[in-house]
Amino acid sequence: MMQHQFSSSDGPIEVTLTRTDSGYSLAGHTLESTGDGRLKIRLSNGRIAYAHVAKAGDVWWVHLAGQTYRWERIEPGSSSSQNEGGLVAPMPGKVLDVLVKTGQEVQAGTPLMVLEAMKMEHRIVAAKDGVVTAIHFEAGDQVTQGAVLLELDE
Amino acid sequence: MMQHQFSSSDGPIEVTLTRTDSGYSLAGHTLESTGDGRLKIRLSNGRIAYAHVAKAGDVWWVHLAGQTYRWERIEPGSSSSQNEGGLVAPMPGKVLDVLVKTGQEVQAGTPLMVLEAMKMEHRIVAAKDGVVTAIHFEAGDQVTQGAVLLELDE
Amino acid sequence: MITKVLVANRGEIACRILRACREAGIQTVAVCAPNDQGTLFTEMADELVVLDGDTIATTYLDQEQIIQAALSTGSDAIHPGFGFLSERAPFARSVKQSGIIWIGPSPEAIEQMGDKMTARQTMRNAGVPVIPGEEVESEDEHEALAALVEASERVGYPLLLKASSGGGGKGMRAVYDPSDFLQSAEGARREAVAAFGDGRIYIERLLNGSKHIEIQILADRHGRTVHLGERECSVQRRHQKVFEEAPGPTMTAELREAMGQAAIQAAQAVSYEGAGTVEFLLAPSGEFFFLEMNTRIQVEHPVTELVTGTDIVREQLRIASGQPMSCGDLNIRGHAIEVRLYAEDAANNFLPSIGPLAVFRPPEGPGIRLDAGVREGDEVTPNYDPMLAKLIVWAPSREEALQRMRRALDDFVILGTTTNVRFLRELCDAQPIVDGTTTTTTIDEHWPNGWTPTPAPLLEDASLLAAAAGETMGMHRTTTASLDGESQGLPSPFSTLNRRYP
Amino acid sequence: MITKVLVANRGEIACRILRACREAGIQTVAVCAPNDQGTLFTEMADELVVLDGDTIATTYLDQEQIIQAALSTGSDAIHPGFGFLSERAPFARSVKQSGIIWIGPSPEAIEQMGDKMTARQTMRNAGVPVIPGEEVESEDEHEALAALVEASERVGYPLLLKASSGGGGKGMRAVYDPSDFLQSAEGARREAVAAFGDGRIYIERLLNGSKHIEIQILADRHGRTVHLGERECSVQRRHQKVFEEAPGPTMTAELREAMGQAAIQAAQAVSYEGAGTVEFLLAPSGEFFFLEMNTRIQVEHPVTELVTGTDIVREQLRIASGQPMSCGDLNIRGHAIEVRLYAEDAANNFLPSIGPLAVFRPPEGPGIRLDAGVREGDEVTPNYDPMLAKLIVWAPSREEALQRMRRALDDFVILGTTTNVRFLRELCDAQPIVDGTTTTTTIDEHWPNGWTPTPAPLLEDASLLAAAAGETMGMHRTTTASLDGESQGLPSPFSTLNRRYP
Repeated sequence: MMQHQFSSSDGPIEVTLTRTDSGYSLAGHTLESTGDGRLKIRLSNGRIAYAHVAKAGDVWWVHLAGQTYRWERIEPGSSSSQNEGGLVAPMPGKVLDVLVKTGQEVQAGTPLMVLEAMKMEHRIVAAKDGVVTAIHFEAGDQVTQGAVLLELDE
Repeated sequence: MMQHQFSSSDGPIEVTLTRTDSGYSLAGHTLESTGDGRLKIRLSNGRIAYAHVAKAGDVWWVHLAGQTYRWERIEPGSSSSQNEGGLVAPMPGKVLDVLVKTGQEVQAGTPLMVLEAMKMEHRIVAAKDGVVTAIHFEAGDQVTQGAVLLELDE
Repeated sequence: MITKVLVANRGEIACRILRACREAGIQTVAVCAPNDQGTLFTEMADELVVLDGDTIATTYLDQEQIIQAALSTGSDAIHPGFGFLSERAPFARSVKQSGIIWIGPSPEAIEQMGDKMTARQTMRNAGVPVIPGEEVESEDEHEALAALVEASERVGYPLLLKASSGGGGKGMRAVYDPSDFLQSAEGARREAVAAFGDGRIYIERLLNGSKHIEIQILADRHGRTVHLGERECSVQRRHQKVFEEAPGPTMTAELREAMGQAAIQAAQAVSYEGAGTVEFLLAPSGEFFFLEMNTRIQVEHPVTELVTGTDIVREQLRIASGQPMSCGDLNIRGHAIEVRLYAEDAANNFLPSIGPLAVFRPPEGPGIRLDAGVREGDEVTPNYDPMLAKLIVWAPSREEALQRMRRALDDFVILGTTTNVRFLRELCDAQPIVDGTTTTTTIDEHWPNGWTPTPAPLLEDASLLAAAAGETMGMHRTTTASLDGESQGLPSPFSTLNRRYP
Repeated sequence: MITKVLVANRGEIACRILRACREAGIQTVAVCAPNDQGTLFTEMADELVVLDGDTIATTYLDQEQIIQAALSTGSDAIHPGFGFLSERAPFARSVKQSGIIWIGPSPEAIEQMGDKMTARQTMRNAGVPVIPGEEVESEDEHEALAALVEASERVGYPLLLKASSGGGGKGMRAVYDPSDFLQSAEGARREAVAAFGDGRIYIERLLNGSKHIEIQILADRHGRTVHLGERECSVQRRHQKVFEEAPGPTMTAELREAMGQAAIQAAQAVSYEGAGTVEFLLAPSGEFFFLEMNTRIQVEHPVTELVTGTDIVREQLRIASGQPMSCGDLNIRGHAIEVRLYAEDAANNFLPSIGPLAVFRPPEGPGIRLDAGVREGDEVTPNYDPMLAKLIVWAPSREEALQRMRRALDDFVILGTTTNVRFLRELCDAQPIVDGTTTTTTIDEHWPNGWTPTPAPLLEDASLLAAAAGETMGMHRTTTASLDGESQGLPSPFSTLNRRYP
């Protein structure tokens, strides 16, 4: 399960991708990579379309069937999304250490997990006080960007 | 000084590049990278030309001013080139250890240097008996592919 | 004979001219401002002179420096393209005085046509109909405004204010109500002074519901002045053309001949040489009125080339060399449409936009021509005009050309910078475009509250899937091999963007 | 009316037809062999049916499977393109019997023209001149060869052996000396049996010094049969066309009219419908002789489209729908040249080559059309014809078209697979091409010992610099981000190649 947040004029949009055998799906559309930088999408109406994507700054640009969309991504590490409950991996990497246990009470600022990515260590820190309700990975696991690492309840 | 060997119908061609402020030179032509995958060449006659290059297998393909050239590279680690005197780096990397000294007699198979590249260690080994006449790098140095690491005389 | 041309321009028109010269076996010199180094046109010339300066005035408008560049490179001709120095008579004169061939009309013809008032007088004398109107000239702002108010009463409403030495919509205001007049006149004068250093304002009657029709002219030194038929360029947003076609969808053979002859008279009245365009307003009544003459090649020349089978830039080179033009009798065939691709936010009042052209993939297929000044990986900067390219299609009929344009715009992929490509695509479905009944106010009437894209919820959802999957798969990140141990970007559409991680 | 077309072909002609349908608002279905999945044309259709089979015979030539695909997708028409099933009368008949519109002539017309002998007889009856020659038909190889030797004496030398149901140079041999005859005849018969399952051989007098001129025909159900002028396709290597142009450089209006009328007679003799081509040999004497009729769209149709201002595929769709064709009177303007880009080693007897299209950057600019079936990143495999694309240019004159073609070929960048692009470029400088005096033996005469590229030592040295610098800078290596922790290639021209290090 991969979560991402994008901003829109109607407020943040939360996108939760479902992993399929060969790619991802959302709202009845399924997607796989073509290997040449495009994404092949089977729309929910059965049509096939090829998306070109590029990221510039925090914005994902998507061209699809004559339409061009810009989606500004809200960083998972930013305060607005960290309060949503699930704590998601800010980048793909490897879990080096899990510093808390299920049921443990934590305070804002408590380190929860250590992630290694881009040859650097990153500490995943609680943004608010709460209780750890679930831990989805253990040390040594590979995680994708956007993967929900653990869950925190107020 | 970077050496590469390419094969041609007239036998191997040895190419020794000279490093310039912004690129490389050879036979009066100078070259720099454009940053978009092409190479900008000032030909010895003063004209500017842009080369597209790509490597497929061991062959470098070069398009330049309407001509397309194929240059099959002879691997520096292969026996044919290792006998030329200089031992060149088979890939860019970092010198981890120098195992011999200038003047030292070595036998074919003696490890001379340890190189780290592509996250792996590679031992540079003497291909024949001889005497180390020069060592161009020390531990910790970065080396380019084709850089002459040390020299061996029979 | 011309053997080496210096192109005193940039972007897509410089590319167009440089390619034509190369095909003609003529050597080329490009000049560029320092901030244009590495852009497409600078690589197309045999030689490049980087001008010294950091503003347009000290580079592309620096007459002295450009003539010096021509002399020092041994260029025997200068092609000015459009904009910049193309209609500056003193520049044309200096070029000729330096012993260099000027690829364009004489300085005198530029002067006579460059000034709207003189042009009107010349046209009236040549028997070409002109719109009711008059010019106001005064150094003093207060006096000028008073005179403008007086003149407005004689011309009548609605009216149009234009900078006398203007172009490109600058210093232009439409006024429908006398109570708005003063504010509009002040604004127009301010823009005119700022843009052209010339505060003269011309007032003319605004002919609403009219079509903007222009006639392409070619004249050589061997006694031949011909017209290449019309272009209709009615579709404009903020007085900037955006959709141009040839032939005009409502044109008749008789009207074409009448307008063509009027244009030839206009050209002959100033002993015109080379390529030029005579612009007319075509009123609903069928009457047409002279607007102005552009004494240079025009942005929209490709539609004329495609329907008449000519190469206007090659003809310019021939004419300037003293050769007769090569084109034969007028032979209009099929239909061509050009749209101008701007880096602008059409949904936000056409505000210019900037950014990287992270992906720039033009459409492919028969009957499609792209005159571009950019390529994938370029950065759109605020330094120059936001026009990135012109997309032109040709097809046997207008209906097929519109179908082809729709397909081409759907296939045009540009990511990283906001462009008007979707606006252009939806424009192709607007009823006045489909019917060919466009006028200069079509866009304002069709989208009275401004344009916003028609929603496509299915695709919007799917695009979110693509963005989220792209993020998950890390499609924006790539680490690359080293140059002498240093980290160095490799060619990838993504590597030139940014890396979010420290 | 046609609402959904299944395109029973692949590569560039499938792309050409699919784009035309899309512009016409017609839905499309592509069919492909499993090893063609992911190639360009398969992405252009609204629907894709992957055929079941691993040979050409069990996929693109599987009539039953293709008709089933049309029926199951609700296609109301089939466009066969060229090659494959395009000239198989039984297929055309089955398509029609299945209630599907066949975009092409009637099965009877295909039969009458598909067999060279019947075609010659039909033409003779229609008063169209044919070359002296005769056909030999025998199941038994020994008998057939004996009959061929006899016939060869009647026809005279030099002569040409051709497979009766052949095409594309297969089963074709030129024989100049009787002592070579037997070996050539055996070879021709062997190839004919292998390629077409039909050992009939046709012998005709070889008219050396002749031009290959063909006339494009269109015929609709509303009583109109017109010709669209000629193409000259004399320039061939191993009986494969490689350089085609329109109009013919030595053509006169009178000869065009005579050949055009002969072609119309040929078409009318078989009640032809749709697009077709009548091929002639034009002898130095000015006499012309019927060669054969191709009852389908042809590879080189774009040069005719560009000089006549027609869209032949759109006309095919109209005609098959029962509508009148839309093209008007013949109006030939300017000059068009097409070259065929093959994956082959021109310096090594035109041997086909394979490999990745690591870089594939077509030339840009006005007057250039590319009909391609591939794109950057594709792999050229030995499975299909080595033609990658057709590069077509148009210009107002032949001289300008040749100039444009030279520039376009110089700018065409293809790396990773050997192509004939440099051969084509040097062909543009060959004197018979420059003069327009090409004949069917031009290439053999101009390069009697085979073609080798003209050396360019300066560029060769500079290319070594580029290769060595590329290696030093590691331009071929890139490591990439991960998909769910697994290492995964990212889009880069280099990442699809190989990585030499373990």
